[in-house]
This record gives sequence, structure tokens and C-alpha cells, in this order.
Amino acid sequence: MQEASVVHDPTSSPVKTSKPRNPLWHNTKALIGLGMIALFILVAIIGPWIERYAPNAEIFIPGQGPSSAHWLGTTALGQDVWSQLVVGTRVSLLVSFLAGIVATFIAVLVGIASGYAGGWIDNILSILTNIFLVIPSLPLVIILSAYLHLGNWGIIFVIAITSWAWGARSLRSQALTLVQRDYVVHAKLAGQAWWQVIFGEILPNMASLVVSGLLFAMINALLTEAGLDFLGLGNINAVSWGTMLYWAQNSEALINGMWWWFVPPGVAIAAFGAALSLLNFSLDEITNPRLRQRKVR
Amino acid sequence: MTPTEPLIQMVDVDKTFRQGHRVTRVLRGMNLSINPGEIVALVGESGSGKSTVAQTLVRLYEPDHGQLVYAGSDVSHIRGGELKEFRRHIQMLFQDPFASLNPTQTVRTILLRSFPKESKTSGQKALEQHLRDTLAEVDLSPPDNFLSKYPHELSGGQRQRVAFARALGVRPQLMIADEPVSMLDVSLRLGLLNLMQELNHSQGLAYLYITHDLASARYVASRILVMYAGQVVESGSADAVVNRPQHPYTQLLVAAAPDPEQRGKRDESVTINGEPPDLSQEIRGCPFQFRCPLVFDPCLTVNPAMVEVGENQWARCHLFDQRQKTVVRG
Amino acid sequence: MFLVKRASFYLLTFWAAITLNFFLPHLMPGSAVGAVMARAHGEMGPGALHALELAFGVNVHQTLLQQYGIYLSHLAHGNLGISFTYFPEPVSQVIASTLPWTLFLIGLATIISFVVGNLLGIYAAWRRGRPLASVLPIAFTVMAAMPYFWVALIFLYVFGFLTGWFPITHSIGTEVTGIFHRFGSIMYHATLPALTIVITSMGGWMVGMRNNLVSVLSEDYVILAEMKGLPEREIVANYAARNALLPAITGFAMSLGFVVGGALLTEIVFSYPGIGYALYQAVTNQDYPLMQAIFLIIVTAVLIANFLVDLLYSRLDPRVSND
Amino acid sequence: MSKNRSWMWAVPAASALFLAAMGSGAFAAPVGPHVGGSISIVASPHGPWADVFNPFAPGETQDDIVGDIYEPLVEWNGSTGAHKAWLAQSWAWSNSNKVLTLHLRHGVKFTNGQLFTSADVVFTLDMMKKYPAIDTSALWSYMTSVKAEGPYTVKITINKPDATFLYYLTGTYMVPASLWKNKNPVLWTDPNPVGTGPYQLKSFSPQNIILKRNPHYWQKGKPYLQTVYYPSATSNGSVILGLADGSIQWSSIYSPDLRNSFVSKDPSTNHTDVSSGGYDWLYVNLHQYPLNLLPVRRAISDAINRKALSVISESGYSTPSRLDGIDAAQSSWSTPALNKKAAAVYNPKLAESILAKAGFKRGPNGMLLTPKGKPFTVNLVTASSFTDFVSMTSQISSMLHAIGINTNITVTSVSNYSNKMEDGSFSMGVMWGASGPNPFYTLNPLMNTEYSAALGQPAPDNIERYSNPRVQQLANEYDASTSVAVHKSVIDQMANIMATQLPIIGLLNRNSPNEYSSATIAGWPTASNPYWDNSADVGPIVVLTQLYAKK
Repeated sequence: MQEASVVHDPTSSPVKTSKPRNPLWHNTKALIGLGMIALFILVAIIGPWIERYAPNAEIFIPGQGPSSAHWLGTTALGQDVWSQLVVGTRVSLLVSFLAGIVATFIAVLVGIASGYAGGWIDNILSILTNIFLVIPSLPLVIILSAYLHLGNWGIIFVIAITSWAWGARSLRSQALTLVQRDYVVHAKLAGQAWWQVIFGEILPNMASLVVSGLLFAMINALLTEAGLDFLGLGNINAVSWGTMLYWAQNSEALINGMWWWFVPPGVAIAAFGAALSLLNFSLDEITNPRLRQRKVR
Repeated sequence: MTPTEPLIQMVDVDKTFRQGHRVTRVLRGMNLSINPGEIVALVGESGSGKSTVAQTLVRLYEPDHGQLVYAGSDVSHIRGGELKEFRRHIQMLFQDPFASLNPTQTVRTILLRSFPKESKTSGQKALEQHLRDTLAEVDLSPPDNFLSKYPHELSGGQRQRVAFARALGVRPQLMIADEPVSMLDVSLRLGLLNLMQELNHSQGLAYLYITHDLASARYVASRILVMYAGQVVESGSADAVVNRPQHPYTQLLVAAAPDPEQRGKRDESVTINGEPPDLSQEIRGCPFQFRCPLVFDPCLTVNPAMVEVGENQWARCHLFDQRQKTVVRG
Repeated sequence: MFLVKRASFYLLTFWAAITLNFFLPHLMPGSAVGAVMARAHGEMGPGALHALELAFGVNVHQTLLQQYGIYLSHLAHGNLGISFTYFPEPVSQVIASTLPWTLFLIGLATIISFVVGNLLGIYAAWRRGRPLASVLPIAFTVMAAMPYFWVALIFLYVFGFLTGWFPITHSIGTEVTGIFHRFGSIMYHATLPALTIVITSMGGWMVGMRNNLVSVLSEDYVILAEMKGLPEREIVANYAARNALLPAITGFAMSLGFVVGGALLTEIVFSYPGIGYALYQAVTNQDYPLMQAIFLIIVTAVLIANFLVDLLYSRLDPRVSND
Repeated sequence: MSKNRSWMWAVPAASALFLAAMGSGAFAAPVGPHVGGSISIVASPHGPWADVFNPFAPGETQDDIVGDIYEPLVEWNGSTGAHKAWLAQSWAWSNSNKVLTLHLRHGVKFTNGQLFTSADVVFTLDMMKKYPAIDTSALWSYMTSVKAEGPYTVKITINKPDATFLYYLTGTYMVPASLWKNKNPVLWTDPNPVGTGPYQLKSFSPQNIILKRNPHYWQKGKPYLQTVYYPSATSNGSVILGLADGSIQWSSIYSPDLRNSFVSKDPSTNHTDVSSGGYDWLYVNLHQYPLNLLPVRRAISDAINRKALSVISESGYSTPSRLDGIDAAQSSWSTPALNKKAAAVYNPKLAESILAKAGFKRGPNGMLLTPKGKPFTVNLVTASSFTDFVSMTSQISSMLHAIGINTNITVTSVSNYSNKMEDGSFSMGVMWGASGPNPFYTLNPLMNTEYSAALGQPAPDNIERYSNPRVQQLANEYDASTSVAVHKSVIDQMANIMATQLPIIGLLNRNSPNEYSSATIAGWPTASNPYWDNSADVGPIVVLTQLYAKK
């Protein structure tokens, strides 16, 4: 026969038993990233048990360096830095996770609707996506939060609403190719409803892209929230890593040599961001095998 | 449905695709009919429109013109529940066994999702039995070895059988098999073709077997349609078409195919020169004129009609025009 | 056809931005007068409240639609209004004195970041497997996840304040004359802010280029070139990098918006008199005319940049024009 | 600090050094006041400068610079309320205090060479009538006419006696009629200002405004410093860095630990002092139950630890205030009889017993219930950019919580906070109050219904909406008289009302730090010679004209 499109099956033995091994557990970067994220989540959850004092109580001698009574010293307002750092973890993680999840949710919704429905729905959603892609998000977030003067929920909402477009675009193009897959065609032929096709056939195959988009959105939300707080546009009465930096900056912590106030929240943001991006980085390698293999020659 | 009535018919179907300014006429007056329990092969090169025929038959496409008739009723433009109901009777077997199974689902899930709703109400035990029976039907045994597997843990042939089982789960009357073996290892092909025939005998399942390979068409089908540039150019019983090809295109196809008697060898002197015509351009005359070794004047101006060229054998060629036989639909 | 389509999309986006821009101030509680009064901490005379309302022309009674119409017609005439912060200086003048600095600083930083990032990305893909090539992408990805205002502040403190190597404010020295001195002074003042932007934004370029290039390097035509025995350096430069650059160029246009926005924090930290800092001031003073104009300028700049890249792209890759 | 850290600062510093080396030997004895040298001033960070020198422009962006170029009729000391005759040499009231006659200084010239005369005063004031948008002191709500009588005399008539009018009138900057005749003063940016002041504009850039000495200034021989630099600054932090390395010589910014960040860099030359003036009040909405009850306000006052507010929120610059609204700097206006009544005490136990006596009981959760049985909850509003208020508010919240009062804090934008306070849509909030040369300027606006408004309408000063006819009577008494004794008696009675009725609760006397360096400049006001308020804000010409280079 004239065509040579014969597929050589790498797993021709049908008696393999175990589920596919999860490559996440065999990637050092992913493990480090996951470990750090787990640690932060742990701190966020058990915060109230390891914070040593009420985080906002302005009751100590201001501006003390680290000591056994105050592991990370006190602020110029007489607050315990360690307690603030611990409690701040919760707010920062919450904003990062929720804003990331909401943004990813919108991205999945728009991307799949666009790719699955096609036609005018796709046209309208694509234009909307492109508009949000082109309008610069940080200035928009700053303006929105300046106008609306939001609490944490508002900030989560605003960050999500300005950051879903990247994800939506890549999910749409993947949805477009998935919709043409034979198993999706079959599912339609077998009489499955649209939601069955989307949730049963399409969405599970986008999982890695969705997770990667989620990680990106979380990093973005983390940094945006910190930036807003630093500008004093966030909820400055809530204790978060960003507001800690705002107050530290406001009291000229660096110039006054109070590094213990300024450095820890920045390191915490950087470490959590690094953990997320390490995980994302290794996810890239796992899902794109070409990045994993070493050079042939 | 009377026994003589065809299961499904395509009558003068046109299908055109638009992409920007490009208008491609993929099907032009396509005629086809399949009787209950019949295996019909549709043979043609890539680009001849055979996959479009398949997708129109399951109403993934609506015909622009002409009719699609199922069990005596016009289903060309039905929608919603009616369409869903219609599709239950027709299933597809895809070419690529790697792309046709959802990589995130186990065989069990894949099959369960394909079963019609009523089968799920019959209780857990009956359902399990149904799963096993379906796998047994496609010769995947013991079924327990396969139910919890993911597609990437199966071989190509096994995957294609799972896809087969998934299609059977709906209990269709017609299976459209679009090049189901072309991506399989040669050694596995015969097995799948035999399976198709078995199910035809045991369940009266009708097939439209789409292929570019005349030899396998003859092996499974009782009737062969040869397609070129969006229309049927020759049709007839499998033996007649392969042994006594009338249309110059069919003759070339037969000559180019490896001789089943002398395995692996073929007549190297015969090749089909040139390429199929560009369907986005208006074609005047016979679409095969550009490659036909026997081309003569009328071919350049008039598209020939289908004429009877033998017992139950029709061809669309000016060579037979003089006899002025009754024009019939393929 | 492709370009007409893109152009009409940009017009639509522009309109959306203008409209958003118009309606935002109406969502906000409080007024500019309140902000000015509050900032003066009671040092203003008893008639100030009324006087300021008159000066700023607030409390005008028109329907929202009328105001929208007036806003559009003013925009069409290039009238951006008068800044409340710098009253009575026209907004256009504030922008004229800040925008060039931002374009210079961001332009410089973006180009450096783009070039160096992509070169490092090529290196990481070409020499992958080597320790440095494996560590670099990770290091810069981690850098990109750091809050850059924090990095900027630490730079300012260490390289500006403690060591005294670089200036801590402004974009040019006082009474610097002569073109060379001016140029030198401007570059000197731009060093720290630009460096901050570069090191925190380079990772994205680098990883993107590396991933693209690794994919391209395993394409058939590259393998073919390898089999033909072409030197590796030539393959990377002539075949692979060129193809991997296309997505990077789209990314470049898309990133402009982010960089202009990101520069805002850098400008604030380094007291750099650019448009980002002006936006911050407008926001804190509830100076809507200035805020609206800056947002519009940023959007316009991003749209123009995107359109230029579309032009370039349709030249580089003939496929897109048939899209 | 390092010498070559910035070209910007290096240039003026180097030229000063160069001049010094030329003029005298290395060990030259300090020289007295002489012309020469320069100073860099950052009063407070305003961001890049705009090319606007219109002295009537609203906002505060260029206030500090405009005051060096344009001059008022009288200079008032913001801290003590003392004044110096400036463009007006003297003044007198007549016609039962309804006509004010101003006698102008002779021989004052604008920098374009034109003589400053009564025509300019009349023009400037008439312009304010024509353009109410620039009449920020509402002068024309009193004035009925302004007339010149000869080149150096101006007669101003007001509709009823008002003893505070002089203060508001004489703070107005005088502009030359000839140049402003055809200008709309609301929209005129005045890029090339011409005034009578000690300095004139040399060059403008958004990053630096440079002023040069006015050689024909009416104070002969002054000013001494040849050049004044006003580099723009965007944050307190950058100003402190500039102060610490000596590139900025004078500033009035707030920073929590100046001893550490500035003075310690060179204690022999780096100095700080404070300007007093203004108050931080805890406003309570007198239209809300139970804040309208005197015992409640008394208890709230007693529950507040003002010392803690001072130390933690204001780094100790601002000091605990009395309850009668009389600042320590203006203590000459208070009488000893008031001292006990007006002293603020921190006594939470007392606060609790006052509330208990007034019928407030602890509820099941340990928090207070009002006599009507409802939970006693107060909302505190504050503005996010005023970080000291945010900190104070949060402290007050925990102090009130300690005596059983539940609080919610709303942190909002400056403008929203300001609007909420002015409109009376607040329960409690920390805010400033008016101030002036004596306590009357504070007490009267705070308590007089003239400065109040209906709820929902913006009130200029009396935002707690206190109403007491006695205050109105006292104000009329004050306005009708020019006698210091009468004024003292009115102030004493008003202070008495304030301390006993507590319409608002005094928290701190607002003091703001000033920073200056005597390394290259002499002539500063000192503790032993406090000749004037040392603030670099708002036209510091009284001090600026005294400063001179050390070498």
C-alpha cells in the first residue's frame, strides 16, 4: 500500500498496570515550588497560632530591632513585624488565589465559549478579549481602585477583571483545535449535550494550560496587589505584605535603618512569587517534552 | 421501512465551503444510497470529497442543495432533538486511533459516556455486563484488562477496537468508517476488517467504508463507489468494479493497486499522472479531462452523465455516451 | 484586508477606552475640590470651598449624555482640559513635559530587556543541558516574580544612598549645559531606573525565546540543515532564531502596555518625572482631567505600537495577511 | 557623604566652594551678612513643578515659591500669631470699625521697575470681586468697597465690624495692575511672574525652579543669598536623603525619626525644630445619638491616651492638646482659671464610671449597650493617604474598645473622607481645624453656626454642627471691638464653652518639624533668637531674607 503513515506504537504491550506516573513528583523544581507553596498555605492557615501578638496593636516600643521578644523587631508604629508578616500571609495569599481563580475562571469561560461556539459569539468574545489584552492593566487597576476605593473583595474583582485576557486567548486557540478532535466529534454524534461535551471532553484536555494560566494569574495578582498596597490604593488598614511595605515606606524604614521592617515582606512576596513561577516553569517542561530532552548532539 | 427501501440516501447533494473569497465546491451532485445491512465502499483519492460525504451523512454539515433521506424521510435540515435522534442510528469510526479517544478518560468512561441514557437506568450490574459484552464484541478480552486503561496504554489496534466498541454502544444501524485501518500496522488491518464483516453478519450492521485502497474495498464491500472531484464516477458490485473497471480513472486505480495474487508487486508502468483539479475553480467539462489518457473533444465542454455500462455497473464518461443508456443514480 | 481589519479593531478599542475613561470618574465618591481642601489641612481661607468649586467648574448641571458629547467634542479638538493638580496649567502641557521622559526611559529599558533577554534565551536553548543555560532561565523567571518597586527601592538605597554611585531623584542634573553634558547627565540619571525594569522584565523574553527556539530546533527543516552539516552557529542564527523571533515580536507589542504601567512604580520610587508619576499624582489628587488624558495617552501609545507591529508582522510572515 | 553622587547637586555646591576659595583663606573667620551664595529648599514633596506662578492658583503646589516673588500687605507668623508690617506700613480702623485705612510702604518697586502703589492694591482686590473663584478668603462677603486715596493710601469699607477681616485681607498677594489688567486670573498661568518680593524667577524646569536675587528689593541690602534652588521632590524619602547628604539645606517635611535620619549625620550643623499651628480634633457628629450626650463625649475624651497618639502616630512632634482649643504657643491668651477645666486626662476607669452613671450597661458580649438597649457602636472615618490619621484612628478604636465601645473604621480616599466630614455624614473622625493669629480664629469657626450647614450640605468648619447662641453673641462682641482685653475675655468664654460642652474633642496640637542645615548658611531662627516661624512652607520670606552664606 502506498501510504506509509503507520504508527509505531511505543506501548504495544497491553498488560501495563499502573496509572501513568505523575511527572510532577519527579521534577525537582516542581517539588521545590510545591513545597514552598504548601509552606505558605500552612502559615496562612495556622497563622493565628504562630502569630505572637495582635498584628495591628500599636503597643510596643517603636522601631526595635529583632530580639527574642520580637523576632523581626517592631515597626515605627510599635507593631510586631513577625505577627504582621504571618497575618499578612493570609491576605496576600487569599488575594493571589482568589483573583487568580476568578481570572482563570473568566478566561476558561470566554476561551471555551469562543472556541466551541464559533461564529458571531466567537467574534464578539474575541474582540472583547483583544480589547482587554491591549488596554494596559496596571494603570487601569490603579485608576479603578483610586475611583472605587475598594476593600479586599473589590481588589480581587478588579485584578481578575483586568487580567483574564491572556489566558482566554490561549485557551480559545486550544479549544479551537480540541473541538475538531475526533473524540469531540464523536461525543456530539453520540448525542451528548453541549455542557457534557465541554466538561467531559474538552476541559479535561486543557488542564495543563488552565493550571499554567492559573499560576500566571496568581503571580500577576500577587504583584498587582502588592503594588496597589504600596501606592496606598489598597485596603491599607488590612495587614498584608503590600500594606506592610506601604507603612514601612511611609515611615522611611530603609533610611532609618529599619531593614527588619522593609525586607521581610518583600522577601515573602518574592519567595511566594518564585514558588509559583518555579512550578509554572516545570509545568512547561512537563507538558512540552521538547523542553525536557537534552540536546541530541 | 420496507425491506427494499434504502437505509440512507444522498440525492444530488451539493456542498460548498466559503473561506473569505475562496469558494470551494466540494460535492457537486453527489448521489449515494445504502441499503440496510449492506457494506458499501467509497473509494477515492484524498481531496475527492469522501470525508465530506461522511460528515454530511451524519449531518455535521447541512447539504447546500439536494437531499439527505433517512428511512424515507428528509433529514437534510433537521435540528435539535430530531437531529439527536437521527444521529443515534449512524455512528462514525475515525481514521486516527490516537485522536479519536479522549486521552483523559479510561476505557470504561469512554464506553459509558457513549451508551444511550436508557441503558444507564437498567442498574449497575446490567451496565457492567453491557460494558463487557461490548468489549467482547470487538474482541477485546478479557474485558477487565482493558476497562481501567487509558488510551495511551493501548496499542493502535486496541484503540481502534475501543473506538469501534464506543460506536457500537449506541446500537447504530449504519457505521461510517472513514479510513479506519489506514493508520494501523499492516498486520492489524485484516483483523479489524474481519471484525467489521463479523458484525455485519451477526447484527446486520450496514457500513459505508471509506478508503483510498481499492483492494481493501473489494475485501469487505459488496458494492463500490469510485469518487472523483466531488461526484461518483463509477459504481457497481465490488467484483465488477475491480475486475472490469470501465471509467478510465477506475482503470488507472486498479492498475496502480498491488495485485492481490502477487503480493507486494505492482505494475510500475502505470501511474496516475497529475493532481486532482482545484475545486475552488469553475470546471468546464469532465473533471477528469486533465489527467485522462483517453481524453477527446466532448470531455472539454460537457460533464458526462452517469450511464449503465454493464450489469449493475454505471460510469460517468463520454466514452459510453453513444450507447445512450438510461441515466440512473448511483 | 488584514490591516483594515486590525485598524478597525483598534478604533473600536480606542472608542471603548474613551468611553470607559469618561464614565470612570462618575463612579467615584468625593470630588477634586474636597481633595485640594483636605490637602491644605485647614490652611485655606473660609471662602476656599466655594472659590475652588468655581475655579474647577464642578457642580455643572448637565445630563450624563450631554457631558459625554462635550467630552468627545473636546477630545476631537485636542482639548484635554485643565489639570486640577497643576491648576491652571492645561493637561496637554503636563503631558508634554512628562511623556518624553517616559518614552525615553521605557523605550531604553524595553529595548535593552528585549535584546538581552532574547539573546540569553537563544543561548539557553542552544546550549541547553549546560549548567549556566539551565540556571539562567530559572534565575530570571524568579526575578520576574519579585515586586519590582521593592527591588527598585533596594537599588535606590544601596546604589544611590549608601554608596552614592547614582543619583536618587530626577532625570537630569541642575543647570547642565552643553549637549554632551546633558546627554551624559540624562543617561546617568536613567541608569538605576532602567536597570530595575530590565532585570525584572528580562525573564519573560528569555524563557519565551528559549521555549520557542527549542521547539523550532526540533523541526524537520532544522534537522535537515544539521544533517547537511551546516555549522551549528549558522543554524541557530539563520534558521531557528529567525522563526522563533516572530512570536517574540508580538509579545513585544503586547508588553508595551505592561511596561508603561510597570514604569509607574519605578518612576515613583526614583522620582523620575515621567507620565507614570503624573498618573500617580493625578490619582491621589483626584485630578480627573489629567488622569483621563494619561490613560488615553497610554492606550493610544499601546494601540499605535500594536498597529506598527501588525504592519511589520504582515511583512515578515505572509501567512497572516490571508487570515 | 560622597562628593560626586549627583551632578545636579554637585554643580551649585562646587561653585559655592570655588567662590569661597577665591574670596578667603581656608581658615577665614566667619563673615557677616553679605550678598552671595545659594540655598536649596524643598518645603514638601509636590512632584515635578508646573510652569504656574499665579499666586491665586488653587492648591498648594507652588505656594512656597510664589511667596518669594509676590508679597502680601502683612506677614503673619503662623506659630505665634505675631505679625510684621510688610507692603502696608500701618493701618487704622474708623467709623466704628467698619472702615479700614491702609498706609502703604513708599518706594516699593515691582521687578519690572514700576512703583507699587494703591492702584495695585485696589486692582488686586477688585479683581477678586470680579472673579470670586480666586477670593479664597471670601473677602467680598464683608467688603463693600475699596478706594485709593492718593498713591499710598487705600480705604476699605466692610458691611459690619469684623476683627478677623484684617488677617484675611492682608494675607493677599499683591500683583501689578499693569500686567494683570487683561488677564483672567483664574486661568492665567503667569509663567513670567513680576512681583515686589526679594526673589525673581531665573529659570524654570519641571525638576528645578531657580530664583535669583532681586537687586532692587525694598529692604536695602537684602536678600543676601544670590540664588535659591527649588528642586522638585516626589517623596519625603528623597528629601530626607537630600537633607542627609547636604544637597538640601531647608525643608519642612514630616519624617518619623529625623534625629536618626538627619541630625545624627552631622549634629553640629543639622538641626530640627517645630512649627506649631493647627490642631487634630476628634469630631463627633452632634446629630447622632448617643454622641449628642455630653457624658458620652466626656467619657470618650477620658478614654483617649493622647500621649500615646502623640508618640506613636506623630513621632512626638505634635503634643497632647487641652480641651479648650488653646495651643501652647498661644498660651498668653488663656487664663489660669481655665487650666484645670481644660486639662485632658487619660482615665479609662473614670470614663467607664461616667458611662455607667449615664445608663450605659455592659451587654452579654461585654460591650456597652446604650440606655435604649441598643449596642453602642461608632463608625470612625479616615483617609488612606493621611497615614498619621489612619494610625490615630486605629489607636482610638482600641482605646474605645477598652471601655466597651464598639467601633468600625472606614478608610477611604482623601476627597471622600473630606466630603463625608464636611457634609456631616460621619459619626466620628479625626480631622484638623482652622487656626490663626489667636485662639479666636480656632474657636469661633468650630462652634459658630455661621460656619455650619444643614446635614448633607458642606460646612466649612463647624462640621460637628454645634449650635449655641452664646457663641454667636461672643463673636459679635469680638468683631465689634479692637481692644485686646475684650478679645481676651471673648476667647476665655469661648474656651470655657469648649472645655465644658466638648462639642469636639481635642487630641493634639499639630506641630510640624522643620529641617535646616547651618553648614553653609547662617541667620536661622534659633531657640535663643526665635525671631520667626522657621517653616519653609508658604512664602518663608521673613526668614529667607535673613539668611546668608557663611563664607
